[in-house]
Amino acid sequence: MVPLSYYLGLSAVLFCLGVLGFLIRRSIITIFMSIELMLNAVNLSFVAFGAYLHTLNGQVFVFFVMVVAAAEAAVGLAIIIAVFRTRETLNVDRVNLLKL
Amino acid sequence: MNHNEPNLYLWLIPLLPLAGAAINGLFGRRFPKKVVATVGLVFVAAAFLLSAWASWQLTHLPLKIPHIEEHLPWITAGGDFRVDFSFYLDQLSMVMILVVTGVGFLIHVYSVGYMEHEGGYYRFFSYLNLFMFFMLTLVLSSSYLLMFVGWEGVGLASYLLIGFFLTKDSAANAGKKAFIVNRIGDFGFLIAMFLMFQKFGSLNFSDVFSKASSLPVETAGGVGILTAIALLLMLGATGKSAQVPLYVWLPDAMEGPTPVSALIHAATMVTAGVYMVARSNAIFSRSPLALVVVAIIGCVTALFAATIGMTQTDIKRVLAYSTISQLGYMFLACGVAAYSAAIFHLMTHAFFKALLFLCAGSVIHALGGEQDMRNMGGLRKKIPVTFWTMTIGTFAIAGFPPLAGFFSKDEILWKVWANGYKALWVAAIITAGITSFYMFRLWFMTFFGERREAEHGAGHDNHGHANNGDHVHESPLIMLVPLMILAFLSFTGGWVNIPKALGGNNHFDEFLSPVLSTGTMSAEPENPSLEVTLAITSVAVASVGLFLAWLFYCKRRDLPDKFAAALNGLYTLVRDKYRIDELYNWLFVQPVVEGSRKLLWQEIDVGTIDTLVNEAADSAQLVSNEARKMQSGNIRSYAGWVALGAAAVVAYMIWVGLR
Amino acid sequence: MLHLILFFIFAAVCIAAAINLLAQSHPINSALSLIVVMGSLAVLYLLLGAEFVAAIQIIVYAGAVMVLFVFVIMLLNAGTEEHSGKSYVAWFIGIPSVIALAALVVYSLLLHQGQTGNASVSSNSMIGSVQEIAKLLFGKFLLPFEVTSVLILIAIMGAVVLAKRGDN
Amino acid sequence: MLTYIVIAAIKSLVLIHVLLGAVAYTVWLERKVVGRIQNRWGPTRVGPFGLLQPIADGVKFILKEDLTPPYVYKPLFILAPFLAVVMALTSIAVIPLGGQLPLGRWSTGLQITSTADGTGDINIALLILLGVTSIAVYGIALAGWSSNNKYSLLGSLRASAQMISYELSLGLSLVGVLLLAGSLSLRKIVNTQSGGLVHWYIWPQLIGFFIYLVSAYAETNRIPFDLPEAETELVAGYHTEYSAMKFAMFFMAEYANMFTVACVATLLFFGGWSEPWPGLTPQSLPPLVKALAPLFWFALKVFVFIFVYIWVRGTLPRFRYDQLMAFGWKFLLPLAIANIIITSFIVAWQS
Repeated sequence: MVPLSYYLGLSAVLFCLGVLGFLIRRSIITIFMSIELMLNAVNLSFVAFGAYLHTLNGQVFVFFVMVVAAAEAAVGLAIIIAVFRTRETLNVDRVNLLKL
Repeated sequence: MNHNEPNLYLWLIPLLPLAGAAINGLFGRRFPKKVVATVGLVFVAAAFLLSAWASWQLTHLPLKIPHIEEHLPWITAGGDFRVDFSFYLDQLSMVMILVVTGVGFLIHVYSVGYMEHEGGYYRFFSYLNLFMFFMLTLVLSSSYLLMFVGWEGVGLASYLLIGFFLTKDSAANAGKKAFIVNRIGDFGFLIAMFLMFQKFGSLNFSDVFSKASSLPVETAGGVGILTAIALLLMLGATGKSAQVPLYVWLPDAMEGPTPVSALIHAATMVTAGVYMVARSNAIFSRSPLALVVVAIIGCVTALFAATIGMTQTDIKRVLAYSTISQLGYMFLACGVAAYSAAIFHLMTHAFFKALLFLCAGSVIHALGGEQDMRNMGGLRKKIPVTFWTMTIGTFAIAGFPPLAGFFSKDEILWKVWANGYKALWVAAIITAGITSFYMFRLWFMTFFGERREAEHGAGHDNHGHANNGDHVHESPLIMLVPLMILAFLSFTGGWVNIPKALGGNNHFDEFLSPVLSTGTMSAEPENPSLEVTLAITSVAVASVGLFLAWLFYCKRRDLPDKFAAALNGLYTLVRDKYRIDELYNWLFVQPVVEGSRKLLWQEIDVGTIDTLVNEAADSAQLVSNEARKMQSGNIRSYAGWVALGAAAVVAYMIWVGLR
Repeated sequence: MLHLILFFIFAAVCIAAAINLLAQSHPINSALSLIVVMGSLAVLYLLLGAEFVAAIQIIVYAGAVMVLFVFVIMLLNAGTEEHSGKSYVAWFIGIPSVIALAALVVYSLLLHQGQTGNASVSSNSMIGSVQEIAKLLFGKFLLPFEVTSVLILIAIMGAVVLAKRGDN
Repeated sequence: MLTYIVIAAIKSLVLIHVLLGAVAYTVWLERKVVGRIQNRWGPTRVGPFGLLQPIADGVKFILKEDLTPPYVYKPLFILAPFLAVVMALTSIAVIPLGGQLPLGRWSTGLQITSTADGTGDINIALLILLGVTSIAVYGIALAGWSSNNKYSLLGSLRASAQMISYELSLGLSLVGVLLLAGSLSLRKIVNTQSGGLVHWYIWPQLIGFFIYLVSAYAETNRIPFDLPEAETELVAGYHTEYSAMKFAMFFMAEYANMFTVACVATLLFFGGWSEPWPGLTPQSLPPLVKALAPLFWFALKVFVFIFVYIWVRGTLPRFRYDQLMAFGWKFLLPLAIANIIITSFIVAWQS
């Protein structure tokens, strides 16, 4: 049987990789994917805790996280498209001003 | 509302003019002048008719007096503070609403003609109606607070109307002066209300008066809260009613159109102080000290203003000082607890002073805006109606029987004497003589002798006509009819209160006596022969005034100048209104202005506050200049900070867990 | 034992794919790496007895959200990312912080390892987990569930408004 | 455990081969049927009735030069067809083809993912099916994008948009059946329909079936929804640049998907492997044949469904792209939601 801490450790590593991705990547889309990675990492710990505590609440929570992630992806990608249209770039370092 | 009482629709009386003001104010710009005038007149006329009806009901039905109609709750606070929109009708307020709506209506009618050629016609009528609304609120209110609303409201309307010719600097300044000087008085009124609430727990007239009546009289040794309240109320009254020391705004207020001077600054608003003191007689009667102060202020004002009036050359300013002087009479009456005499004089004064102002307006109108009496003369034939009505007004104010002024002034003089204030009586009788002198001076200078051309240039040009008026013309009928009605009233107005000593029955005093129960001091001895003697004295003094005026300004035209030369210093002092304005300027205005400039502005504002703010801003900028590097706009650096924060939070949590 | 082996296999795949996500310079490779991460996570969910979540993970994340990503990458024809200036904050504050974060979490896990047991399907109690989740969602969590539906609706409208080409 | 794995592996091998064979002969069938519809013969030369044609085609695909155009993004260009075909074949794993198959001492379910005794299967088979279908988009999307060709890209963008859109109504159209059956397990769903024609869910879920049918055609990019590979507009769509075996893989994926879709339709709406009416299978058959009889029924139903596929291809014209999207979002999706609501009310009322 797999100890809970393994899952949590994996979750933490994935989360930190997500943060790292946010820090070192420049493409908006990749940064966005890093965020998704972080969300997934958190989901894993939810499910792991749920299994550990023998409750389904963790899974329900994951469900909600997924809903929010889906909504976020829809809006976020729409924003990315809008940004790309006005600035012709996906490099976040070039998207550092609020006005054009 | 008490359902056993008939509804007199008192709330409509003030609201009708308000409706007129709203209609004219909101839409009047697009109306033709006729419509504006009609709206203005109809609502005031309706208010007058309603007042008359209510008065008839009050006097002829077995109503409970005072008749109080409560409408909406207005302010409720803290459980025991409650002021409603409720109206209060008794004999006193009945007289007041009749005077206000009656004279007010006549002046509205007059204004239709007088303002014909002025700009801002709708604005004028809107303000005038607004004034009526506030004035009626003032006199009909059933509590000091609602009265204060009217009090402030008439101040506002007065301010607006004094500054009606808003492109003229002097008019705008006069408006501001009136407003600011009135603030001082209002300050007293407010403090008085605070004290009243603190002492009586209510501001409603009924509560306050019943509780005040149950308190002992505060004699000189036991001066207490009632005296304080009374004196503070008197401070309010000196502001509103232009008494010493706060009278300075009223002469300047003559910058407004003449009907305004007649309505607001002669007949109605300025008498609000008298009304308020009379209304608060329950409080004043419990404080002899306050009464003495009131009497002295009134007497000093009367004499003081009368002397200034002798030297003025502007026709409206003479009348303005005359108004101040007459108001002083009323306060003198109040001060000797002869409230009904004060109200009586208030009423007759409303008639004849409105008449005089309107006549002066008619003269000015005829001369195309000329206000300087030195440039008038010989108008008797050219404007006969104005002349005759003005004659009635002049004789009335000078106190010749059987005109209105004689009875009211004489009653005051008698009451002063009868209450034992002999010194005040002397001052008052001198004032009466001076009054007679300056009024006839005005009369002679305006209507007799030869027409004197303008030596002093254009003079006051607040009137739309061409200035050099060879074609002096009588005013239109719509201006003359109010003059005639007011002349009639000035003639007969005194007959309602012919003293018993002269075979009358003091009807007016008895009518008012339930409200103005004169309390402790009305125990004057019945002495008809003395009363008659005093009356004859006052008529004689008035005649002397008439004679001197005739001598100086009709017979021997060179005398005034010689006289002035002989008394050069004194004359100049009086002509310059005792330099009170300059004194106030030096005493109050300059220190305030200089203090504001030097201390508040340059030291405190610029030197301290600005410096502090600038320092704060500079330091904030200094910090921000460093801190803003965090807000680089670079998302990745934001993420870096967030990561740092996350690490810190986790570290803290682990540390807490370990502890 | 089989569970442990599977866990290690898929955890390794997961981490490798996540690292690949960061390492790849082309966004589409990153996206595919992320899909692999999600697939591996789905397997881990299955190991944890969370069948429904595993299926949803595939359908929603891998099948919908990531398709959207790939779609946008294609639509914008996003190429390899250009090398612009470095963010010193990200490098010298962010990355040490991340490492510190990871270290702290691992440290705390090690610290509490003795107190935690195994995370696994204990019995058949989870067998009807779809029905159980449905009961929770439509019972205890009904209000949040309905609220998320509104959230989704708003997100749809927002996305439409944002992505719509303006008239000008 | 080991036995289970071995048996599953054997079942997978057998099934993949059967499936690939079926795919090959479906192509033949399609050419024949379309030929008949268009009043021509179709393939006749290779073998009797052209029966050897698929083999010839296969040989051709294998022997042709595998051309990789320049400027393609090579890793994904190679990955894409594999992804497509693997996903298509994976989905068959959870589909139960019949009841139990007694093999001497052992018995096993006619399904790769059945439990060891063959009576049960995984609970969420249908969800896995949907998940695998949704992953299948990547094959097409990546193929078009990696080709570095605008026709390919347009084709793949169309395909992915179309598949995402219709996946919704596809999934929702199945919910009605799930509500009636009360399970996500395909085996249980089939079992609730046993007892003849009248128990099939096509009758109470006629609307659901209609939605499923249309969405399934769109999902598999078949006529009338074959816009991603519309020859007149996009050459050959996402597989324009593909040749030889990679091209064949897309073909296989498409037909395998057709099979999957047909299987799901059979399982959910047509009673799966159960007899059209009870007692149709003669009792006197030997046990092994009797055990295989459900397989026959299943195959027959799938064949009918495939035939309808081809029939439609031969008769209907192609949609315009905006019509396609509007139809999916504005008609099918609301209809599917309404169907779910009505069905759940009826289910709630009956219980």
